[in-house]
Amino acid sequence: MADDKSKAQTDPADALDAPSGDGAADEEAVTESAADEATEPEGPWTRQSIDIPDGPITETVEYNTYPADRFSHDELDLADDDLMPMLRNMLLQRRFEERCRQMYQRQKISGFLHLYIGQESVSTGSVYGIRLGEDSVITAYRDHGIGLAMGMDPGVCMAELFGKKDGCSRGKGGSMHFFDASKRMFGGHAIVGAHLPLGAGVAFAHKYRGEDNVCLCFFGDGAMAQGAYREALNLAGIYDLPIVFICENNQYAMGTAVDRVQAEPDLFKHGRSFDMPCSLASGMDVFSVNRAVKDHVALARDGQPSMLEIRTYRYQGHSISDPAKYRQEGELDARKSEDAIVRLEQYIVNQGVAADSEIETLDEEIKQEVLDAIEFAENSDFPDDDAIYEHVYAQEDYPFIN
Amino acid sequence: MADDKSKAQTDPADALDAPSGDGAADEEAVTESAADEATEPEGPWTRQSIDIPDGPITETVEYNTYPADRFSHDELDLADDDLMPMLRNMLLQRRFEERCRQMYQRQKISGFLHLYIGQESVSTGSVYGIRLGEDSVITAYRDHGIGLAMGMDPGVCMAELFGKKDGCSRGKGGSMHFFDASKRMFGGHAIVGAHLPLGAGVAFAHKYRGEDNVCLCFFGDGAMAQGAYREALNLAGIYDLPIVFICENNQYAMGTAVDRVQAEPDLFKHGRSFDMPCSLASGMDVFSVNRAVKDHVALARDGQPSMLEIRTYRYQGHSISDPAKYRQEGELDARKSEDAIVRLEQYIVNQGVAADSEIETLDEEIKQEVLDAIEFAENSDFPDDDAIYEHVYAQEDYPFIN
Amino acid sequence: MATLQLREAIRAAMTEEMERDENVFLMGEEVAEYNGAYKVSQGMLDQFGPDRVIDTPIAELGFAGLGIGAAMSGLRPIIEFMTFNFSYVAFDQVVNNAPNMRYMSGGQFGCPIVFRGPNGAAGQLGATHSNSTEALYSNFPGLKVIAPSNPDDAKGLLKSAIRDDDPVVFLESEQMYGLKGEVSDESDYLLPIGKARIAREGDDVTIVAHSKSYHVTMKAAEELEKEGFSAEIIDPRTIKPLDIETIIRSVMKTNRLVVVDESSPFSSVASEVTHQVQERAFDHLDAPVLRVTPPDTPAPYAPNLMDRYMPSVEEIVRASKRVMYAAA
Amino acid sequence: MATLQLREAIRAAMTEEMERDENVFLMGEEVAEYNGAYKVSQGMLDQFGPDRVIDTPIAELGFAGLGIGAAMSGLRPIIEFMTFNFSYVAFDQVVNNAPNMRYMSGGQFGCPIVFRGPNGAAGQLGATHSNSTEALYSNFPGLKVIAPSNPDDAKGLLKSAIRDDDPVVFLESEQMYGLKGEVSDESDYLLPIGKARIAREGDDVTIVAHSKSYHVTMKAAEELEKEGFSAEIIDPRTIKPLDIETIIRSVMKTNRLVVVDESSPFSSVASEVTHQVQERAFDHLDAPVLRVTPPDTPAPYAPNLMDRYMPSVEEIVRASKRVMYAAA
Ligand SMILES: Cc1ncc(C[n+]2csc(CCOP(=O)(O)OP(=O)(O)O)c2C)c(N)n1
Ligand SMILES: Cc1ncc(C[n+]2csc(CCOP(=O)(O)OP(=O)(O)O)c2C)c(N)n1
Ligand SMILES: [Mg+2]
Ligand SMILES: [Mg+2]
Repeated sequence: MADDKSKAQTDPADALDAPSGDGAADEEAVTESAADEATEPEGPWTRQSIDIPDGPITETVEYNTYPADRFSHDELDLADDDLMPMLRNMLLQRRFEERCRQMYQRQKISGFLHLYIGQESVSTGSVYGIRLGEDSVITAYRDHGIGLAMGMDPGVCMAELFGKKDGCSRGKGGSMHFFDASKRMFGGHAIVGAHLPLGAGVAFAHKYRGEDNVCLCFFGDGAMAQGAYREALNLAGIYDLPIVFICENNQYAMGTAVDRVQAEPDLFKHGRSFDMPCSLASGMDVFSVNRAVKDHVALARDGQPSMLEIRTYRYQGHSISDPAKYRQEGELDARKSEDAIVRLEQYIVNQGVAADSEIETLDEEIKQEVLDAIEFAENSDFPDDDAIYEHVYAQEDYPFIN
Repeated sequence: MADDKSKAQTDPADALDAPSGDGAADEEAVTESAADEATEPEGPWTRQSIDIPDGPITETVEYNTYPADRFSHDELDLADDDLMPMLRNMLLQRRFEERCRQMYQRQKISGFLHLYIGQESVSTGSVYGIRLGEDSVITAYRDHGIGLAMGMDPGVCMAELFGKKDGCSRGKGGSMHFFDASKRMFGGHAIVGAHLPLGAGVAFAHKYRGEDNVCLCFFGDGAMAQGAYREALNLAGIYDLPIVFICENNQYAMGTAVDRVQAEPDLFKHGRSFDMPCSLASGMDVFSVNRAVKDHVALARDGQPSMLEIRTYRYQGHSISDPAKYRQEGELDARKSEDAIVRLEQYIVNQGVAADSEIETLDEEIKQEVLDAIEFAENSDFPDDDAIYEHVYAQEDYPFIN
Repeated sequence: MATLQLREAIRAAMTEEMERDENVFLMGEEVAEYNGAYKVSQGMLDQFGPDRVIDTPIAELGFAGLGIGAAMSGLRPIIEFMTFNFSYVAFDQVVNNAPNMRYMSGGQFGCPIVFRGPNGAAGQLGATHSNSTEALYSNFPGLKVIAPSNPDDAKGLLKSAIRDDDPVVFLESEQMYGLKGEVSDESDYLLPIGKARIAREGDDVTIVAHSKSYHVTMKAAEELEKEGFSAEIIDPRTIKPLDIETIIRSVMKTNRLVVVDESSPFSSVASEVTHQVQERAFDHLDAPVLRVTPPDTPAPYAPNLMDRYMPSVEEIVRASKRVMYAAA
Repeated sequence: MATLQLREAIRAAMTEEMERDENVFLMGEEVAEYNGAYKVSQGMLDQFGPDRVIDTPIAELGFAGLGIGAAMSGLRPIIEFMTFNFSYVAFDQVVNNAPNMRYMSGGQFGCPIVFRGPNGAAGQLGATHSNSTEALYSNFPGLKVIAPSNPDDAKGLLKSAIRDDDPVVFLESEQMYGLKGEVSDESDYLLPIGKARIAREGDDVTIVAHSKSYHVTMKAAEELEKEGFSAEIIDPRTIKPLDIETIIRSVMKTNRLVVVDESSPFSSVASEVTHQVQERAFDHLDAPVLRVTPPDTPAPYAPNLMDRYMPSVEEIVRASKRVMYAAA
């Protein structure tokens, strides 16, 4: 990481690189001074002191930031040729979900449907920061975006939404439960906060096996209120797990603004309670996300878990049935004016990598791909009735009652 | 609070008094600047910004400390006449528990028995910092000390340990479940961490009723690993509950040293994730505890919840069956050499408030009181067999099956 | 009699009790500003203000526990779980704290709290979002469990639950929130906890069914009627304590019993009804007690599988005929 | 045959499986440095090192979930709950994550994990510390539940559980950890999950009892024997899937059934056994199925009340005589 030394002076990567693996906090741990000595005998006992220092104890912490419009693609080791695929990756998510809404209205899709529109920079920027297929990803129920960004087949995804047997979860999971083992996409989880410990477990498995792969664990601002957040981060901290906890802070959990329900609404700071490096990135610029994720992934590969907050925004309601009346007037438009897809398109044109017309052609292609996905889903069958008993247990002859 | 302006220069109370109610952190909340304007319209929407500032964000936080040997009794508004009762309060706990151990060996007491010996300054210092009977207290299973410090009758407490009908919980709770509604002692709770939200609820009730009472919520270092900690503190933070969260950090949870299982072993700092004032006090000096609790209680009465870590030490094993082999050699003796009871005794003698002989007399009195308690417990009956069906429901004619 | 939706009846019960007793408050996710995820608490923030209708973070363990502490202090919290699936992250609070406080304190601290919200599968939401919790909560001494099937019962029982001095788990049904029904106009309408309702009289078979299953069962009774069988339908309304007397009386008449329960079957309320009935009316049973429940599998997403999953009219008819030894 | 304590048999099972398969690891509170709160894992840290025998903070939800994520990744975690009372703070992970992953992912992700530890009341520990969890966990599709009564079964079944590709809840008993018994010397001793054991043959009454209750029941059988009644005792060993065939065969012989279960009775495993038996062997039952369980109250502390609380020899004898219509 941080190969390019020509970046702006406050290179976040450098700060994250601090050898303590500890953001840049002045160490103030109140421990026995003996603990620092190399001669300290090994044992399960405490290194803490009961001698309380004269106060107050002062601590200064630094948090890296990744604002929008700060990084150019070559600073990110992205070639010119990477830009159109990156745009395609983002556009596919948006076009796919625009059709999802329509398919829901046509009752092809049922259950809950949570759209990711507006947040595509997070998925795409992240996927461009990992080794796809080797590193692992786990997320919450707003999972179409990351699934598609990871290269899951749009037809198979749409078939899942239709509840068809060719769906990525064989029609058993639905919108909230996209899984793809081959891509190391660990789902799609619908109990808020409950997948954070799972993410720690996936990272644990990487470490246990001696691989140098990492896990990206995504969750919403709302999930941060769950106790599971504390337990997962602490475990990652004490076991030095290769994981990046990524809060996609779109500022709302259903109708609840983050600053109404978090005593400390600067969510990135919460990682400090686990002695982790913490940063804040803009989700309005895929490059900012990508830089931040790359830096944090590098930490993870070194065995340093960390906390990354990405400020983003969802344009739609929480789910398809939410009119989103809780927003302030003008809020949505203000956020949309910072749209990450538009930003990338403009960047591509400004850099002379592609012309407007090429982008339009790309968009048309993608729209067709989504139509093809719908057709695939339409033509797929519903699962056989017996499928209800399949995939409950691995055991073939499990004696079901009833 | 902080009436006495003659204290040492780094008066912790003053720092806690900071009008932001926020330790002394430089505010760095990444919010829309509009949020600061008085003209901001009311509404459920977010005040957060998606404009990420150029980094790094630097934050400086101050934590107050309350070291041992720093406070004199008059600085704490304690009269000379308060000192012997304070000593009595601490000694009673110790003598009571020394007999508990014996009674357990004689099989008068069963189940789990967790002794508080070594931590008496925490209970006594705290009780001297609240309005007993109006303010509320809730704690974990290591609850004899605080119960006695609050003035629960030693005979009734011993009867509970014996499982007798005159016990404070009518023989239904045992060692881990001391309750006294009349003293607003809300228990005695044995699932680690699970009573922290209850404490928040007790504080909530105080606030809901418009009383200016507060709740002290005690828990161990081990409890801080539970997600419940996060949820309780965050709720207290957003609802401005009158509560002090007091971690009795005796450095071990059973055999597990706190620094082995907390990624950030400076536990007092964890309150920062809830934007709370945080302090660290010595549990080896009852005056330090008392000053700290008084300062934090004052905050709570002003609607500012806070986090207080008290470094203390348990001399016995975790429970009666634990040989405590996890300690480092010499550790226990080193801690004992700082014993808070001995410290107070010396202080009393040095101040000329009482002579050694008077202290000895007091001790003999207390020992007799404990023997009387045992006799009371012996003479009390076991509950009637029918008591098994009592206190399950308030409803008199509940139709039990079986 | 006014005609109310189930959600309106629940709201009316909460509103009346909050007007009557200022110790009652409502707390949960989205209950205030959003007017309720399923609009149950619509308008209540406006009426009672933010001190009594309180939005929470997504922290079920925390706010369930907060409610318990408040209840121990003498308040009467109504804790809304957005759905009871989410009560699992608060499980320890609901089952190990709320119902044990009175006992462990030797009667000093009660816990007058209501945990309420939608229970059971509500369409194609997947396995983690389709839990029926009545078997679990009824296993715990110290709790009461109520699961009404209509607006009138919901109102009368919720008011009683709020006034009850012990913790009550009050199970609603998302798919029934829009269901309309006549609700008593009585000025202070209370129904007793622990009393079943004979919803339909009949002679040939007794069918016990609560909540959503009750409605499927009523349809099954019509089908059976067409074939000449007369089913007696008992809606227990309260799961715990169970009004076993009423069920037994009916079985003594019909000599046959089917239990419909949309929970997973193993160690379920349906099993419990069977046990109690055969223990107390063994000689009156002319056939084994049968239950109609989902299969013992997680809930699927695909629409055809989900149809198959839920107890159906056909299954109830078939089970009823089996206990009547009637040709299928 | 070696004579082992229950804790040693469990340790032997874990040790053998960890030697055999490096994907197996043990995680929980105090399992490593402290050698186990109840010394079950004694010496395992020394043998396998801190990467495979792992101490945790008091964070059951967290480390249960971590185990599930690791299992989805192909490892085979053994998660020790210090007692199953504490599994309630991890409840959502155990019941809503572990058993649903295979289903919701359409078979892509399995969850080969064992949750184990002591279950049930263990003396005078009070209500929150005396929970028997078999009713709860057996209600959930996707889980298997095992509750052995002796060292041999514990060893053979735990080894099978660790190799099972699905989540298993393995319920031990603190009060039985010191119980000694013969354990097979077979080099790789596996017992099949889902097979009951006829522990004692008899003709007059069938008694089903698992874990600690099994031992009380064996004593009751001796008492009955003295009075001339011959009881057949079945230890189901596995609660889910339940070996109902074996129970039914026995009931067909004795025509009477008593179920002993130290869990709270309402919606319990005992209720389930009743339901399944009467459904399938209705015509063979000469008396109602009776159950012997604690009263439907929280567990008390006082020694006399606690004695009263637990299923006793007398209660089992009395219930057995009742189903035999024998004079009390
Ligand atoms: C434990 C739990 N409680 C409540 C819910 C209902 N619920 C589903 S999504 C959601 C909001 C989550 O918000 P956030 O984490 O910010 O994610 P976003 O929807 O913004 O992507 C809620 C409350 C749930 N699924 N799980
Ligand atoms: C949820 C839960 N997990 C585990 C336990 C078992 N247990 C009882 S006390 C204890 C240690 C608690 O340590 P700490 O919080 O530091 O309190 P201390 O004993 O030091 O006073 C443990 C692990 C429990 N009671 N509850
Ligand atoms: Mg959000
Ligand atoms: Mg401790």
